[in-house]
Amino acid sequence: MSRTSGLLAAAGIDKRFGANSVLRNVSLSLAPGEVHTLMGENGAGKSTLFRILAGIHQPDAGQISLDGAALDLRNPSAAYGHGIYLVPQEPALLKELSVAENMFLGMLPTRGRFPSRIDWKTIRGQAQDALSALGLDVDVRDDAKHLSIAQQQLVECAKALLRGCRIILFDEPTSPLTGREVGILFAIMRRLRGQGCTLGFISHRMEEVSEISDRVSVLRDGAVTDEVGRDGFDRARLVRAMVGREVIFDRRRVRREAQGEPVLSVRGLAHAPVFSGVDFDVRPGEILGFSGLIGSGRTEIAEAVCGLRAKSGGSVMLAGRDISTSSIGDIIEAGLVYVPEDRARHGVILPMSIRDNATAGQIGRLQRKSGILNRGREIAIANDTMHRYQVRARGIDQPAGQLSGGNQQKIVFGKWMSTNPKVAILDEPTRGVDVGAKDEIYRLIEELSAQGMAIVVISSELEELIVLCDRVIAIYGGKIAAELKGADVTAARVGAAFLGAEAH
Amino acid sequence: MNSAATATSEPGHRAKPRPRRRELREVTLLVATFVVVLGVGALRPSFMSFSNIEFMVLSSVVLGLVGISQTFVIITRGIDLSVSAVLGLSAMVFGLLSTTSSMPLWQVLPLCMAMGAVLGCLNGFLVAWLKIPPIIATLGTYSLYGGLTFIYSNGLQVDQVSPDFAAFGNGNLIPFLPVPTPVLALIAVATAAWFVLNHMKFGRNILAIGNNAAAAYNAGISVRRTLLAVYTISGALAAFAGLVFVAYTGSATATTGTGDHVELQSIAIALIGGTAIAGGRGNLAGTVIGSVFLSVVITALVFLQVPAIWYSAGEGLMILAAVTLGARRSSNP
Amino acid sequence: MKPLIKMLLVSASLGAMATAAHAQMSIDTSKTIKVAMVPKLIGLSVFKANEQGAIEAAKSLNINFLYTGPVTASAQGQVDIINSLVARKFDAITVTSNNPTELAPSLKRAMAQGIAVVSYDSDVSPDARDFFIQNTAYPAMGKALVDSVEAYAGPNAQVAILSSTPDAAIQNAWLGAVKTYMAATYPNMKVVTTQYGQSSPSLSLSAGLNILHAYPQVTAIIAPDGAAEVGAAAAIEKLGMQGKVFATGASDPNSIRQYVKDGVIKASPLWDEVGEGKLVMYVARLAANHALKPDDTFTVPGLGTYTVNNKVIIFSEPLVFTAENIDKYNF
Amino acid sequence: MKYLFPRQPWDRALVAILVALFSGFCIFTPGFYDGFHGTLAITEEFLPFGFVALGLSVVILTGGIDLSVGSISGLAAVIMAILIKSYGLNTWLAVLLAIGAGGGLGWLNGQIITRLRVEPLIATLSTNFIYSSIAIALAGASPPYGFGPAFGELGTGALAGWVPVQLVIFIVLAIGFSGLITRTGYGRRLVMIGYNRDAAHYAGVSVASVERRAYCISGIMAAFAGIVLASYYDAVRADMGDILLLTSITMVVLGGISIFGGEGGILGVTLAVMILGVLRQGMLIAGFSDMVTTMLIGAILLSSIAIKNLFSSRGFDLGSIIRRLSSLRPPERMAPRS
Repeated sequence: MSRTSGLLAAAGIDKRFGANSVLRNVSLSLAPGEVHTLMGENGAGKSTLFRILAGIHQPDAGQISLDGAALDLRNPSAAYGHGIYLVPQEPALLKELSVAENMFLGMLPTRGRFPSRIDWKTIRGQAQDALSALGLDVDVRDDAKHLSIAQQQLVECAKALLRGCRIILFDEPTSPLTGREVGILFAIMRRLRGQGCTLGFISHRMEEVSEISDRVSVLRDGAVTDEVGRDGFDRARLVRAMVGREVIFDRRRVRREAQGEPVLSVRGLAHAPVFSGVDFDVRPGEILGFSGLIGSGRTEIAEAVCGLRAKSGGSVMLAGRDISTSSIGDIIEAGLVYVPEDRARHGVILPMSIRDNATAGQIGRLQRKSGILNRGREIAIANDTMHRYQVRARGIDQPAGQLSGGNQQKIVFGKWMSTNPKVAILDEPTRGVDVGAKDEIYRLIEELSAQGMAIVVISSELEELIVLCDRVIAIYGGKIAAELKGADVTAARVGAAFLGAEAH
Repeated sequence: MNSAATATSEPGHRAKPRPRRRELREVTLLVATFVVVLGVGALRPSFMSFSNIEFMVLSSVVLGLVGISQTFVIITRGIDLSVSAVLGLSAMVFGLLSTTSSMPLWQVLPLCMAMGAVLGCLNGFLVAWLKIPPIIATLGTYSLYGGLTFIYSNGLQVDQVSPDFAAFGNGNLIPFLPVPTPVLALIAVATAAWFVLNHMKFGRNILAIGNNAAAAYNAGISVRRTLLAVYTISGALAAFAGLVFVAYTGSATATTGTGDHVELQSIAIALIGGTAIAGGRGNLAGTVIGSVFLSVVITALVFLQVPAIWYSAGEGLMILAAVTLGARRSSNP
Repeated sequence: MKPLIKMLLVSASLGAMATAAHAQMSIDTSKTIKVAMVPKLIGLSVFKANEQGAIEAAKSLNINFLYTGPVTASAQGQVDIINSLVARKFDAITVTSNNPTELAPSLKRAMAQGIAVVSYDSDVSPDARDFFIQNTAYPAMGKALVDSVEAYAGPNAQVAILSSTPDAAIQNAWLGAVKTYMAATYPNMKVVTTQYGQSSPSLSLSAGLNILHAYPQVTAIIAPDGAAEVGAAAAIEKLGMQGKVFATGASDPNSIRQYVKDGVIKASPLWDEVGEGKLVMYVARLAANHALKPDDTFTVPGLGTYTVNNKVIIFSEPLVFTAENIDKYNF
Repeated sequence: MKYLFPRQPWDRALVAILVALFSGFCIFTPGFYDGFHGTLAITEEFLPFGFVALGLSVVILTGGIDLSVGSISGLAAVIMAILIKSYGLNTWLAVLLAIGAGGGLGWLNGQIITRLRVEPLIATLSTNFIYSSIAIALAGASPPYGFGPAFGELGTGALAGWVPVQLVIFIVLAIGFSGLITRTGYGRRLVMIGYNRDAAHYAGVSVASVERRAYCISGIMAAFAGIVLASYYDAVRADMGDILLLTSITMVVLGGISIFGGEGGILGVTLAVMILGVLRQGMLIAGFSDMVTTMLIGAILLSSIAIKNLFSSRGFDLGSIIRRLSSLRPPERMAPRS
């Protein structure tokens, strides 16, 4: 652990991926004992910059230096050698291997000469100690596949410390975490900072940024647009630096008490042990919030309602029709859609064109009797999506993978909305989305609701639920723990539902 | 499919200590083997005779050796279809050298294994450097190496091998211990493979790559070199299996190995043994017992007077059963 | 013992007759012709022995000789090769077929283009070749196999059959002859099982061992296939059952020499593959010269006089290899 | 018809290779060019591989594989032969039933893969063993042969005396498959599954049913290839399909269909069928032995994928070739995202 002070600096970094210029002449320096946050819109190049600092990517131009000495980071292990460690957004622990082995991956200690055996005892002991030091109570002999994402992130922190790394970069660690988990992570970050570590941090959440950061740098379109110290934090200024314009975001929707027959009605939905006894209704024009921790069963419930996941019991009625046993295709056809939270895995098919992606939810309708697709309608739908959601692209035949994350998200949104659903379930619609795009998405949701669509928003962000929803259902342990409506939907009450749920 | 959403415990404390699921496929297989031996033995007592049991074990050695290297390759999410061609070439080289030259066993053996290693190395290069999917890369080299065997043999075949070679294939290495040398060789190789996989860095790197090659690379493991080594070992072991084959049977033709579909059978026993085709997890003991099990079942079919044409169907059903049973057990989160 | 001795005498006298024959036909060898020999597959020594004889004969017959075949015993592979030979304008194609019917269309096409087609060893459909050289008459082979079993395992022998594949034409013809002759001559002899070695040494050995384990009453194995006979003999030797179980079959002497000397195989009928290769070239030359009629006789120097009977030429009576004579043959 | 013209660089490269090969053989190999009809008739020797390759393409587009095509074609041919010879069925009815049987066997593959959730590689490896056992059992000691001249036209006949029937059928089927994949809803779903099965599932595609149909199509094409072979040889054998698998996979992969699914098209496969067929027949006529040809096909398979991997999505210009060859770092696959 006898490291240098650890001033990590990048100067004049350029990076291109194929035809995409991701970083242009970016300079950044991370000082020891500070938490330096990187903010920016999707596609601004934040992750790429961190990956370059961690040796995963190599810059096309520019220089990285540590305490003034130039570094050649040709691969991640070179970075470890200099004490630099990147905690990825989605920790890549090896599922079938034990936690202890994961922590020592690539540096397993051995004993004996030839054949030198792996020293499992030391590994287990040191791994357990390192986790205990971070306050994580996990059996290190357990397979990594049994850990939650939050646990995995803490294991990643412990990995960094085990490698003697004093410069730890966190690539958007908090987006999959709940508030309580974020608290634990921040406590650990503070402790590391106190020990003189250099910490890099990426986040979209303004509260988190102001809570933890000592310094913030803002990236826009691959270039640094602003850098502020702790005393200069100003929400409006940071947002302006990110999006390049003023954004008003303390907007609040007029809450309505939707009337009329429920368009979606769920009774006794169950799939032990994940969730059970789930009853709820949604009415046309209503925005219903689903709050809950990751792992509370909210995503599973939504997927079961939409036919994406098996259920052991219960009924789902859509506009008076029983769809509990229908296939996903039929459910979409009947007017219920689920917009998944994991865009890259479930939402967009990167190598396919915008046209193919935008029409992917309604292939059945585009088919003529002969089975041949109606090309004209496909083009019309794709153009309409491009236009309505203001997708920035060369044309509808451009592969979706060439677009920025925000534009991909718009196509995902448009893909399901163009099927003209009666009910839409949006799972974390703003996850990993920057402030400017968030605002646009809120506006879209309200617009659709005003047109009479029933919308369910699943979110772990308190603010989002309060800004958007007419009614909020709190899910805990696979059950509906509380329901709030009308004037009850306040920060205090929704927050209490979280806390109340946790008290169980 | 939805693994991202299945994490249910919170940080800081574990809801319940999870029972650590370890499927003990090798135990299941061992029990199944005994059941078959006892069951068929009850109907046909000669099935349980020492010589028949020795034969069943002995006839699984060649496949077992190839199965071990195939297990390593499958752990890396790969597959090696060229093993049968390497086996055939090595059998031919070994057999012809033993009859046409006066090279002693201890010279021919390393020579053949080195040749197998070189051929395996080419596979590794194709997979690790040129990024050719393993199934395609080894399909291509299967044709190439098979062709080499024909060119090398030039239409000749091996009908018998010199006595010391034959002794290697049939004799007992240790006097008074009634275990034939090939079985000892298999036990030695299997033990070494187990040690490498569980107690050496190289073995753990193989597992790490099978789990997530990108993460392994980021952790400083040289993915390409490890893959190269795995395919090289696969080639060397296949060549060794070829030697055992010739020494045991005393014969080799240009279609040895490829004609017997050793590549498919070695994959089959690895899967029967509980190795996951998706990589990251391997069961060496299962592979070895799987090869014995396969040989026992096929022999049992003979004893039960099932017509010979149905043996391969039995093999197919067995693979299906093994794989579906495995899927049942591991599909629970 | 009797039938075997008789048989040996017959084959010996046949050889004597051949050398005594003088009537020699003059063969027109003025023009060089291209003749191909297509075995079932390349890489088997029995076919290699044919090639050895053919090469010798080709020199004296002014034949431009080519030996080519598929790498696996597939009819499709042979068809591809035959088609290419047709395109390359060969004068004669000689072939031992993996399947009598699958080769027929392409051979007929060859004949339509004036190419002489001679089949040997395994026949094709009669309308798809000019002449067929049969190794040895099927009944004779069946008789030789059964007689060698009777000679060493007695008339009450329990016989196991180890063949190549269920649909191997020539093996099935021999086995048919074996069963007919057995039923007629030794009613107490019984076939207890039929297994297949797929012409693979390892599978044949496994099948042989399986037979010996699963059918302890077996006293003789008839394995009318090169790999199968070796497998059966190796299995008997491995289990130390020399003298209790006898193997016989159809394999070249080099493959079984060791087993014949060890006494596992006492007598194994085949024919002189090298001589057969010579005869194939002679018939190919004659057919290409249009000098042979469907029913005819001709003489080959060093081999003897042959009768063509409805386009079929029988090469010889079975040649039975025993410990005494096997060292005279090297193929 | 505009979409039939090769637009992908890979397809263009294949066209160039085909033209070069064909003209090379015509010029340098005596006997290869045998009049217009004679040269066209060469296609009869390899189009059964092409039929299998078309069906396999569909399966490989979903990211799967079908190792049982060989035994399906053998079994289907045996079934047809038995229906004709032992049950005296009308030839064409027997053909239809055999193709149906092939579809059924493929459907069974699909059931095993989707219902029992067995990897396609393993599932079809197992059924390959099972189907071939059944075929051998049905075929018996002397498989039937001789199905009459009308049936023989399928494998060896020529329309108007000069265009082989097989070639006509192949072209029709290739156009049909191309349309199926690029123009129909089924094809769109197929490609979606190949690229990203989860996303296809979330978009309402019934992944399992699309896959089942893919294996069914593969089985039908394999059975058809078996029947064409039966017609060509006027005989059947249980193992007559064994040689189909490796070459057909090579054709599909050389044709540019990614073994991981999603990417590629039928035009490339059609070209690859022609290239490998012409190459094999040309080499044989040029006097190369069977094994050299087999080795060469293996080498082509390897080099084509290696070339594709080295230069994929980077065009074929010299600069990129040098860059790729000089850099030994693993390609950065991850798209930039922050």
